[in-house]
Amino acid sequence: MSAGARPEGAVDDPGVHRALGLTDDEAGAIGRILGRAPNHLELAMYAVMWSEHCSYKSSRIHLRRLPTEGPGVLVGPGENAGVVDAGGGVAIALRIESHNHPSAIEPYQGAATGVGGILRDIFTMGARPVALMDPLRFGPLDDDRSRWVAAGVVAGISGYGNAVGVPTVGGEVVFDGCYAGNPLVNVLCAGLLPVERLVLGQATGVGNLAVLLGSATGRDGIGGVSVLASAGFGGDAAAEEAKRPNVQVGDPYEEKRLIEACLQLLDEHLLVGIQDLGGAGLACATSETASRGGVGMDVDVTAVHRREPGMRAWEVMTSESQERMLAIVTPDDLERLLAVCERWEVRASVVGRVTTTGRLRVLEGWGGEVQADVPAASLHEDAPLYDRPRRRPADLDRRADDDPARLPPPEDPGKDLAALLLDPSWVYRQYDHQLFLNTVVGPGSDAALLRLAAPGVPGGEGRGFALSTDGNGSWCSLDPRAGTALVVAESALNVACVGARPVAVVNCLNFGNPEHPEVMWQLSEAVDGMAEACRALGLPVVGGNVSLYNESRGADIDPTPVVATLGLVDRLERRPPGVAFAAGDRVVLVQPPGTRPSLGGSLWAVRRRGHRGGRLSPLDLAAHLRLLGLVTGLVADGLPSGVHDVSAGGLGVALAEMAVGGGVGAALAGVADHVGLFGEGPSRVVFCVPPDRLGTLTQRARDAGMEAVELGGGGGDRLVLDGLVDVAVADLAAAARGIAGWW
Amino acid sequence: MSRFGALVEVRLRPGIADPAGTTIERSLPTLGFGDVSGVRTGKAIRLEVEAADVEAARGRVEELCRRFLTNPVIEDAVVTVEPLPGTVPPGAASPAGPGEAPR
Amino acid sequence: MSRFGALVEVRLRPGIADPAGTTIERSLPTLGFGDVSGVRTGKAIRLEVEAADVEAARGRVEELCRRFLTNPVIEDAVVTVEPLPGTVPPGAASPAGPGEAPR
Amino acid sequence: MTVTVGVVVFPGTNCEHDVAAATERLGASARLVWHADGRLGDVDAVVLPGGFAHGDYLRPGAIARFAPVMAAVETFAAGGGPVVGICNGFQVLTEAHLLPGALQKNRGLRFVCETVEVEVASDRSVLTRGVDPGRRLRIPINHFEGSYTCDPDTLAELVGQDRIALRYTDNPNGSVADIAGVCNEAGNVVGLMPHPERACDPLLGSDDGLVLLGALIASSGAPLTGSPAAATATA
Ligand SMILES: Nc1ncnc2c1ncn2[C@@H]1O[C@H](COP(=O)(O)OP(=O)(O)O)[C@@H](O)[C@H]1O
Ligand SMILES: [Mg+2]
Repeated sequence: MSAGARPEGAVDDPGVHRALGLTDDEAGAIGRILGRAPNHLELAMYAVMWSEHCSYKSSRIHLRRLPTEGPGVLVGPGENAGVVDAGGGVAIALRIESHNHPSAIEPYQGAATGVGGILRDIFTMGARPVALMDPLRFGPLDDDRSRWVAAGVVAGISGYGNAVGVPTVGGEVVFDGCYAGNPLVNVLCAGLLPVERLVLGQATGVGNLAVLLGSATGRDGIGGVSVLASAGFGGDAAAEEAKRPNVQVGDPYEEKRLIEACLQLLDEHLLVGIQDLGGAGLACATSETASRGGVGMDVDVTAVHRREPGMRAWEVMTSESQERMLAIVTPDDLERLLAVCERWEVRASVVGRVTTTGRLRVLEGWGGEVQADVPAASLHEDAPLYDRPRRRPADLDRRADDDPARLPPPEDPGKDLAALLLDPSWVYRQYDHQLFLNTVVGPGSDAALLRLAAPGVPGGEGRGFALSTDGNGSWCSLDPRAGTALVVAESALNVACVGARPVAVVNCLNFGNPEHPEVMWQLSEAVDGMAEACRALGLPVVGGNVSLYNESRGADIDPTPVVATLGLVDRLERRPPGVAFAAGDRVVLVQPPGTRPSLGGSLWAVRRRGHRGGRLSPLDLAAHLRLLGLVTGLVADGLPSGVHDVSAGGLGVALAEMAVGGGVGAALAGVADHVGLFGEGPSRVVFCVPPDRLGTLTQRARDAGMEAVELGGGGGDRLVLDGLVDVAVADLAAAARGIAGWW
Repeated sequence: MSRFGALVEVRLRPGIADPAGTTIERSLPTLGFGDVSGVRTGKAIRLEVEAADVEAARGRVEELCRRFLTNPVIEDAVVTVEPLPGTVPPGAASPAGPGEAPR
Repeated sequence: MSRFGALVEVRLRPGIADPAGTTIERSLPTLGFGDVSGVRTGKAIRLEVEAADVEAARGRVEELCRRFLTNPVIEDAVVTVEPLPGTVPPGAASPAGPGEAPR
Repeated sequence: MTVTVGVVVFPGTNCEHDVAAATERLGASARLVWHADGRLGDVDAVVLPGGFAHGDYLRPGAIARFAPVMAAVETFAAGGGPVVGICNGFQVLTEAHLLPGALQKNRGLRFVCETVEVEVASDRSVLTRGVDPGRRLRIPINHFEGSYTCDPDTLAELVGQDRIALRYTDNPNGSVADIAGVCNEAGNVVGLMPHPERACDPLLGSDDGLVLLGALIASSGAPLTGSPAAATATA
């Protein structure tokens, strides 16, 4: 053994670390950690591990303010996925990620590999992935490039998600000019596991082996995380060209076999630990498992099965080739592990050994030359932490004072209403949303509702879980703090609308360039808004992801925190009512007394008038919490015949969606003007209820401190709002579907 | 103006993973084709173009590749162009007959 | 035994609908390629084969096409084979370099 | 005697548990059969479920048809045993030449997942035996390559021999003659693109699939004497 041998080839040219994206200070810190100048391989490993994407160096100090604990939380942020106890021995693993930058340059593969990555985060925890969601944001579809991006992203999610065999049960599609140069492709995955199968990505047991499973390693995305996720798009053709080789190609078939092989390995108790390879590849997976286990690891780079000849050690260690996992196994179990892998046609190579040293050493063959030797934990724990300057945008007060209520009212509110509808079925029709026979409510409603069941996961019989993803850049750009709180409130309410009790959230913080003080201010405010709302609503944040540098040509996107809420259903006996009117039933708006919707940041103001000013409607979190309980209870008890929360587009859009959803119109009154029609604000739900249950519903609403405003009755084939709107339901449906014509 | 037939082979750029090719290759030994290796998959697109001469035709097809048929991030294209003998009857499948390669 | 490079063009048989080709063709005029027509899409598969001579290599590849690479209900194939210069390093992407067409 | 349904699993198959659950709901017992096994074991019917065997690379079903289990399936089918291919399983059966025709990309060039209406067009298949022709069922489809294609002679034969088991009432993918499912001459081998197992529980929106899977289980349990399948099989 060459223990004690020192890696050769110290780099003393500052050009090298700068090219790798490390600042001079960061390079200096590395030198101090090692007590010597790092060589190229070591620098490359620190560069990817200390990149914004892997280290959260700009956001970490803020994320600490989020509430992360709660009675059901088995695993909070910091692991591959959050895990929530669903009772009965079943747990739910949840995680959301962004793949914004890769999707901007190769939409299909960018989105596809985003799906692949999030799935690995879930089955790394020992969970079987059972549901995907895809909150998406693009530029307007009348732009050729946005259309190309949108169509490619949807095809990529469809191509990967369907083939890997995990249903995509919901998501979002939003079009706004601020995303034209930098689309947002977020992907959420939920998985189910028997609680006792929960594993954490750690290596323990000196002498245990690290086995690399899955695809051969190529030069895919070398330095991808630092290059792609940690820099915006300059609009400079040469720079974009230079990023191109970083695009990776996904292989859902490999991933499917990996899922089955890993779950079988876990069921047969053959693993000490397991970790997916994501950003920063082997460098990350080996150092992370070692440092979590408080051990060291020797890695033989020559043992890594490769796709390309002539790869250098630093390329092997930082490659982001997809569909790979690192399993930690005792030497005694190796043979059985290899047998399971052979059955699933998954390649397996022993690439590492657990050591006592706490160091990550990269060797050229066992006993061969030491190529790198660094403290494993330093790649994570010693990553820099920045409190970047923050500044409230100078134009914010002016924008807040510019109230869109002063805009001239629409001449034909019905026409504006139709123009605001968007039927996303063009998107989700391309997704398998039914696999596993779990999908009680698929895409197209307020939230997805699934049975709490998966192959190999007993204990959830008769119960269910719900998921919703929500974001609103227009609100958050006017007031990131209040806007984010509104987004949390909406997401929880969506889940309640299918009869579920909201229990936890994960989030994806999509922001602009953190080197712009305004962006850091937005991020900080958003975190505070989320923390405040989650605390008040009893929703621990069990995981998240931060995507920065979402900008193009110097313009940052609107701050777009995306929140995903998990809800539980204790008795899943019937299908919830759905977004619909029923003929002959009463239509009732339930809200806290004194609710005042606002046109500030509303869909109507932004989309119909290009106006991005005003103030957001206030949120009373205590009232909202009572509303959540009320709605969950009413739906779970099967009282209403239709239900829909009021969100973007206001009451008008909510009513129109109910009309289109059930194919039944309504004759309604009580909406005074276009502010009442299109104004947005929290804590409002429209119910459709059989006349004989109206009294009960009204009483229960009052008991919860809400007012129940009877708007009229369902029936007919037109949506009529006395004095404002009179449109055929068929015309609304056609307008909503109009979007499909663009693709 | 004359008509030219073109074959565009859209390939994954060298170094880009080709899961389909890898999977096909892995299945070959069981089929008794252990002598076949290095499988890479791509698209073959045949089309006809109206142009003054072969070079102009090739230029048009290459432009089409760049702008539309490939994403240069992961793909490149090999273009072959040949003059078409006379008029091609509408609906004819492709300029070259079966077994005949474009030059 | 020598190594040969082969290009298999898998085409939809004449008369079999090609919605992908039709869709590309329909979008061409708006992209400024009204001079392009007759678009048909297929697959291009490159592979290497070990054989005694070109004819043997071609025979093997044609057999592979018949048994596996095409579905004769809807597809046929055009095979081109050429000797590979020297030994090809393992994992090399494809026999022909970029821009170079097989003959 | 409970009917035992063998559910074939290729690497990349993903509907095997769903098919097993649906058949078990109907009182049958389901057994997963691994593609690399050359034997089916003691089963009364075989289902090739949906998914993406071998990633659907090259063509859906093109690699799977060479799996060792397929020789056993062929023997089982030749003996008159009921064999049903759902979605990807249908694609495998056409590639294996157990059913005529081929499945091409959908006319719209996009994956389609939605519930469609199909009409039982013939009761000659093991999947529709005892079901009144003309009966309409709401069953989900979930495919990219589901546009059934065959040459005019084959189509004439399918029509002439009453072998079109199911037709779409509103063709979602461009299939010739609105074909959603076909069977072999004996009626014991059936392929269909819709997923009956996804429509076996009112909680999920429809239980029309029970009609088809129930027919399969009924024809698997009963001795096939006198049925067209047995007649051909013993001929
Ligand atoms: N990209 C997508 N993928 C899958 N489902 C989607 C997508 N976009 C929207 N949906 C579904 O369409 C429905 C309406 O979405 P949305 O209007 O965002 O709901 P809400 O306003 O209640 O949050 C939801 O069920 C959602 O899951
Ligand atoms: Mg909603």
